[in-house]
Amino acid sequence: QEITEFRIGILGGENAQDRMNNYECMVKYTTEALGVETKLFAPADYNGVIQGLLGGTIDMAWLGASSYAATYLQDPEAVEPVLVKVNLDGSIGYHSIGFARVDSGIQSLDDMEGKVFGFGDPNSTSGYLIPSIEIPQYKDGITMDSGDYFGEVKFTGGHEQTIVAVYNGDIDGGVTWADGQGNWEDGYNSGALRRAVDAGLVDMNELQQIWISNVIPEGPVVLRSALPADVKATMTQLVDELYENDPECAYGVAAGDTLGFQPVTHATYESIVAARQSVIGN
Amino acid sequence: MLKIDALTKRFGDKTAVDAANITVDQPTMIGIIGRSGAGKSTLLRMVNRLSDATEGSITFEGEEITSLRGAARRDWQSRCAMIFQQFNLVPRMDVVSNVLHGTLNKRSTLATLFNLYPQADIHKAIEILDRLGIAEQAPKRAEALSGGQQQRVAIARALMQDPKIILADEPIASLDPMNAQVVMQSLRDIHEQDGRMVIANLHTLDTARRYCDRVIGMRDGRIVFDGTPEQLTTGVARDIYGAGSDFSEAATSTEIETLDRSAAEKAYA
Amino acid sequence: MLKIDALTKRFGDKTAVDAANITVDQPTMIGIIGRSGAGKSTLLRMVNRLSDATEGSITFEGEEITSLRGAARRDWQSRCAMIFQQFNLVPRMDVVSNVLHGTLNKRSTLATLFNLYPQADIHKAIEILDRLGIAEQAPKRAEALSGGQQQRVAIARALMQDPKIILADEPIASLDPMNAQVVMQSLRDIHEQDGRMVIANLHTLDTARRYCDRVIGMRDGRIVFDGTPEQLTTGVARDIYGAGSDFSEAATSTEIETLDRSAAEKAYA
Amino acid sequence: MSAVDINMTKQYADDLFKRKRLIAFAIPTVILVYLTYIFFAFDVSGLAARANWQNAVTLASDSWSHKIHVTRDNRSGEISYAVEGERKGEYPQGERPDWVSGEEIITIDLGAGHIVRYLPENRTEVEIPGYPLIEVQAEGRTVTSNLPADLPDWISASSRRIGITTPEGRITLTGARTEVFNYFPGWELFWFTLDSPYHGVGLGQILFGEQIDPTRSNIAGAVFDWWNNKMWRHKDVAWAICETILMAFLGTMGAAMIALPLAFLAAKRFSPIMLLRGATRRLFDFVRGVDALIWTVVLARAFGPGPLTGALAILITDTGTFGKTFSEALENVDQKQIEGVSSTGAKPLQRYRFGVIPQVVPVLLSQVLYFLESNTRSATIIGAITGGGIGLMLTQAIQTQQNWEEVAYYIVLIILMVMFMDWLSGWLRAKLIGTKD
Amino acid sequence: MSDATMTGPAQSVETIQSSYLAQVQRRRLYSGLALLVFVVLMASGFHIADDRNAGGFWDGLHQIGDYPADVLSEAWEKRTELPGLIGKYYPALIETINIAAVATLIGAVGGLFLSLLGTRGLAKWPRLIPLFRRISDVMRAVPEIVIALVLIFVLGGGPVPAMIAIAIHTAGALAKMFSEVAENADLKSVEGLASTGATWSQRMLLGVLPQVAPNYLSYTLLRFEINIRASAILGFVGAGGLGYELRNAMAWGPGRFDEAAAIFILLFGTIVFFDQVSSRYRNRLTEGQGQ
Ligand SMILES: Nc1ncnc2c1ncn2[C@@H]1O[C@H](COP(=O)(O)OP(=O)(O)OP(=O)(O)O)[C@@H](O)[C@H]1O
Ligand SMILES: Nc1ncnc2c1ncn2[C@@H]1O[C@H](COP(=O)(O)OP(=O)(O)OP(=O)(O)O)[C@@H](O)[C@H]1O
Ligand SMILES: [Mg+2]
Ligand SMILES: [Mg+2]
Repeated sequence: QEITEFRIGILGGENAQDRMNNYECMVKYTTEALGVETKLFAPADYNGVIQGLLGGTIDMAWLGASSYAATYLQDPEAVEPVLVKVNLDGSIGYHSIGFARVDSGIQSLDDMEGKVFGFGDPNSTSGYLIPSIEIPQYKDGITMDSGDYFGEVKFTGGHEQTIVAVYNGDIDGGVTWADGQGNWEDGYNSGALRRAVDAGLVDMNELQQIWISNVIPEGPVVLRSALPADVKATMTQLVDELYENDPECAYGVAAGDTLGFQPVTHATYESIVAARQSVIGN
Repeated sequence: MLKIDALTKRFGDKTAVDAANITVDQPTMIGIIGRSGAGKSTLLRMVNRLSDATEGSITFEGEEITSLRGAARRDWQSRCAMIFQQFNLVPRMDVVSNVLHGTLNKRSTLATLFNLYPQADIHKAIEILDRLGIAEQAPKRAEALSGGQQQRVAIARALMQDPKIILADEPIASLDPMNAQVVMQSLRDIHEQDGRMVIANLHTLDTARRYCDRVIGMRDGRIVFDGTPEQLTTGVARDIYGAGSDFSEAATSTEIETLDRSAAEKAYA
Repeated sequence: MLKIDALTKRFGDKTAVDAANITVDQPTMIGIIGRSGAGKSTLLRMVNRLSDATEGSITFEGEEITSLRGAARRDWQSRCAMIFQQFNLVPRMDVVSNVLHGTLNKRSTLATLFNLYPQADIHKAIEILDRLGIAEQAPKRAEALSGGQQQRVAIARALMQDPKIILADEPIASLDPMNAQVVMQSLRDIHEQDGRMVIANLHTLDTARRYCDRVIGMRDGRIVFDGTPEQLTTGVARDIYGAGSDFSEAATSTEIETLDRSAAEKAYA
Repeated sequence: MSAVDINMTKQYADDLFKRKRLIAFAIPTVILVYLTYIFFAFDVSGLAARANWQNAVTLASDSWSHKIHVTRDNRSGEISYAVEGERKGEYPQGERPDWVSGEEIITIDLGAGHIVRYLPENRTEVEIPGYPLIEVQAEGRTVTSNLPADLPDWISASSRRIGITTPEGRITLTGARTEVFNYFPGWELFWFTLDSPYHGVGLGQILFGEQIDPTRSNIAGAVFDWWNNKMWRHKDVAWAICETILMAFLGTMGAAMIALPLAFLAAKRFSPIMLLRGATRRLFDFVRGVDALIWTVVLARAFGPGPLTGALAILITDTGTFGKTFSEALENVDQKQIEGVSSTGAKPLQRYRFGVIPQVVPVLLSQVLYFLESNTRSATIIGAITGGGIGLMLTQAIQTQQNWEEVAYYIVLIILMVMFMDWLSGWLRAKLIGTKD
Repeated sequence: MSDATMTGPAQSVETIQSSYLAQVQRRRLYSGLALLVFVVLMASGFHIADDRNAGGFWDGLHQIGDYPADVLSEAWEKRTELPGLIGKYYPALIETINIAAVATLIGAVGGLFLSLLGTRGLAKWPRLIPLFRRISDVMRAVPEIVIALVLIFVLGGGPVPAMIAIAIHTAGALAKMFSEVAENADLKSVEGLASTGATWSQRMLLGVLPQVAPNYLSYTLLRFEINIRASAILGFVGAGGLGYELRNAMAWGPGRFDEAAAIFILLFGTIVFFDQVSSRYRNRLTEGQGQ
């Protein structure tokens, strides 16, 4: 069994332009390792990558946990998780953060009653799946149905959009992801808030945290199951050793400081799959 | 009353009207004759201010006309009605509305938009139509009328303006002899009964002779004749039309008998 | 040569051609006259097999025509050229291409689809155009030509088929008298010089009289007259046209002098 | 006319005008009512409140200017200079902008007397004319300053972060770092990034001057560096534009080629079998009704992201549109020409070729060319969904909400691209059909 | 050449033959070349697109039905819920239609003014004709998505940015079509009105609009049809309405495919419905003209 090209999908939404550039070293290594042409694809949203993996038009991608669950639920045979990113402190998780404007007077979810609440992308783990399960557990009477506890529940389309929407006052509160380490004023050490601060998009003085989730496992790097075994092995090894061989490249691929990747299996994500199934139903 | 002084109009190189001088002291019915391209239409259009003069001036009752702009110009146009060869009505609208267009200058656009004409105006329009003998046509669309009827609607529109001067640019050129007669008679009546000045471009000598008090002849943009119909001899006419001795007056005639004769002649030619 | 036997065509209830019998022994120039709706076009269309006969038969040199199908029918059509009142050319193509359409039946489909004609055919087409006096128009688009020229292109297309019979359905009806004369003369020449049979529907008596050897009169689908031009008296003509005693031959005429006369008459009317 | 008659006519005219007035009032009233409904349904009043004009200003000024960041990392004390604060725009080691001076004390001159000084031990001084000197000290996570309690609206301050916005530039101070943004007009690094030897070199010198990079000739090197510019990525942009045009071209032409034979099946003249005709027409209606948007979604699963998917989506929808218009054109063909050709004994194919095609070609061609232009616009949007072409680049650049100069660049390119296609299709139309038909 | 034949002495048949043959050769060469260029463009274009696509054309062809099959089978399983879902998304549909309707309305008014101001013989300021023409060219060239995305940034999400974006494009597109009609309008009645001292707006209102109204209406209806599609697709990239719901429903994937199906049905039905209605009205409008 031979392959003629190798296609890597990049989750869009967060400046895929730069990601494309960041992945260029990865393309070089892959081409060397596999001896076939390597291409990058950045579909417009999470679903684009999911569909690509399901349709067999994308061979490898770094998914979010919920996106992986979506893929798994549609076709358990389609992809297999191989690696997961390790944070600087050795953990493999992050948090979903609920936040609102300081001047809105919203201190916690209690104040959000009747207000407009914003999710990100429906396939996002921290931007939709986890908060939609954990927020109703905050206290009795909270549901995520629009017009029930919250005045309205919206999808902004992505993390960046959520942050800007809250900052602009389009919505009263929203959720996004962060590692939960470091300072709130900096937008934590990494995550969507930090990127927004770095970009000069928001002033964290004007925002405050109103909710934080339990730890969410980082999404896996997945390979399409139908790939030849040797290709899978080569690629797994390549990504696994990327940090050791070229930290600069690993920084780009992992979108931030990392200790590299470690192997992972489907078992890690079973709870997420169950969660997704319970929220969306199947 | 009306004084046209060295009025000139140039289109590029071409001088369409060349230093025309006309003085009119009292309401008169004036016919302007001349062959095609002589500058008759251009002259009338300058008087109505549909086009600007290149040089010279027009003065009406002491008021300088040529320099009017914007609202003042439109006000002058409302006092100086114009009738066209092709009637220039709004064909898809009914006759009364077309007549009421004569009052547009007095109405705001908004009022026009909502058809807010005072009832008095509507009644007046119908009375004018009645005077011209076409009151029955009032509710019809203009395009449904015969040429002669349409021209009378145009005259009605002119009367609706209650103008001091009526300009008519070959008002009967697209009409058959029967209708031509009706239309010319209407203009003459208006002149006589209301005492309005009428200036009509005519392309036939006999019409000018028959209906006008004064005839002006133009050739190549210049006024080459200005006098009473009696002074308009065949020699003068030859001069105006720039024709040789083969010039036959009948060729420019539209009177009913003359026409038939000439058509028959042409058919045999 | 050509034998038409009890040929009938019905459209629903309407019998357009009613048991027509015509026998032609040698190449003749035949004119068919009759008023509008008499069935002239329908008859010719059946002969060319553009439409099917309801009953009866057509035989040409012993061959039964009415029953031909598919390729055999097309082969017959290629031997029996047709000229139409509206020329029926392809207006966006050049004149020579239009003439070359006369060879479509003989050439392979594939080559013609790409406009690939043998050089000999192209030369012949231009020679035919020259014979008809319009060789200079060869490279122009058909739509750029005058009506008379277009009809001559249609004749050229017919000649290109090298046909035994030329059918012409009111070939001069949309032409002015000058062009009508040129076109009829061309058809006559073709008949005389090439010895081809020509059958032409004509809507005027005098054309039929002047150019044809034999005239057939139709009325309401039936053949009511078949004879020489001399036999075609005014009485017979009245009968064919179903006209009363007010029938004047000039009314159907297109000859140049007659026309002028009638126009003059009309002008006096 | 008698007095009675004329009064009747007057009465009639009055009624006529009443009716006309009613209509004249009714139409605007209906529209007004509808717009009022929309005003509330779209929450336009709320919109005015929600609209963020600051964003509009940022967008407008960013789209024609760039900023240079001078950043001090308060932990390491390291100072970096970068265009737009991006890694790709960093000044090479040892270089810095000429409005920055000093070694121990870094003085940043923002112009018009606005001066920022990075002092040792994470202290910062900001000098703004007409305002007392601002002194800030960063310690660990907090910042302390001499700012009074009531602040002008261009300063925001808390114990953790201070932000100062002036017309000359922006300053943010947090415990972790101190940053100054200095704004300049123009698109910096549009030609060459800072690491290229050709940066800041005039055109004349590149063309005629002596060799700058010993390994490459000036022109080849300059073109290469420009083409591979990391900030503006001209190569990717060019490819994206080509991809977009390609989608439109393949989609439109493919659709025309498929629709033409099918249109014969749908035209009454040429397709005597009612059932077949009806089926073809319903097929056209179906693919057109489903719309490119949904086709894009359906096809993305089968073909994955990329220009082919977009092209196929356009192709399928337009097959329906073309099928409909082509078959209408075919039904309006002039029978005379067909008959003329048939009368010579032409075979069926020849009849279509000479009797039908010459008549319909101008209509079809102008349709196709018109769609080529409008599909270029569609391809921009479809690309944003399927992941291909300039549309994706634009949407993503907008999503980052900071690279407005890139957004402006893409917008200009897209407009030029569409205008070019408009011109091209008009030119082709004139060439192939003749200017006016 | 045609000049020569007109004026010069009659040419001999031979020269005509040879010059015609030369012309035919040339034409064959040109059309052959054009065909070749076209075929090469199509083939290489397809090849490039295929190459730059994630999945190949031939590999993907057999799974073209996968996604619809997934959606339809799930929708079929839950068919009893479909009517309820259609009801649930009905407001989104109304929003999409409203966006299209308002945009068409505003765009048509804008297009009307641009066309009148940019048409020779009608323009209020004849010297500014090129300016208004360029304005409408640019408005026509800007894809809706560009304006919509920028406006979403400034105004926040919702229907208004999409509405403005579509209205701007509509104004440009209609201005072009309108001015083609207006160019052929009969100016006699305009002049007649001018001679009575009517203002520009009165001349346009009474002299031009009655003439061009049927064509303008017909074009506006056609545009409405197009705008419904545009508004749906803009929803997909961030503005509100049915497109937004469709994108979310699709993102959820299995489990909510019944929702996707309901939205598909709504969208399809709406497009077909307005398409049919508007084409019937358009035919009637332009027919009335012939009489
Ligand atoms: N808009 C224009 N641009 C250029 N030349 C013009 C224009 N209008 C008129 N002319 C020229 O001015 C000359 C006078 O034209 P005008 O229409 O006044 O003649 P006329 O006496 O009314 O003739 P007719 O009997 O044909 O109406 C003509 O030579 C005409 O070609
Ligand atoms: N396709 C058709 N379907 C129904 N009736 C037809 C058809 N073609 C001709 N007819 C009828 O057959 C009759 C004869 O028509 P035909 O065209 O042969 O007359 P014609 O003598 O050529 O008249 P014209 O001088 O008007 O061309 C007419 O009454 C016509 O209405
Ligand atoms: Mg004149
Ligand atoms: Mg006939």
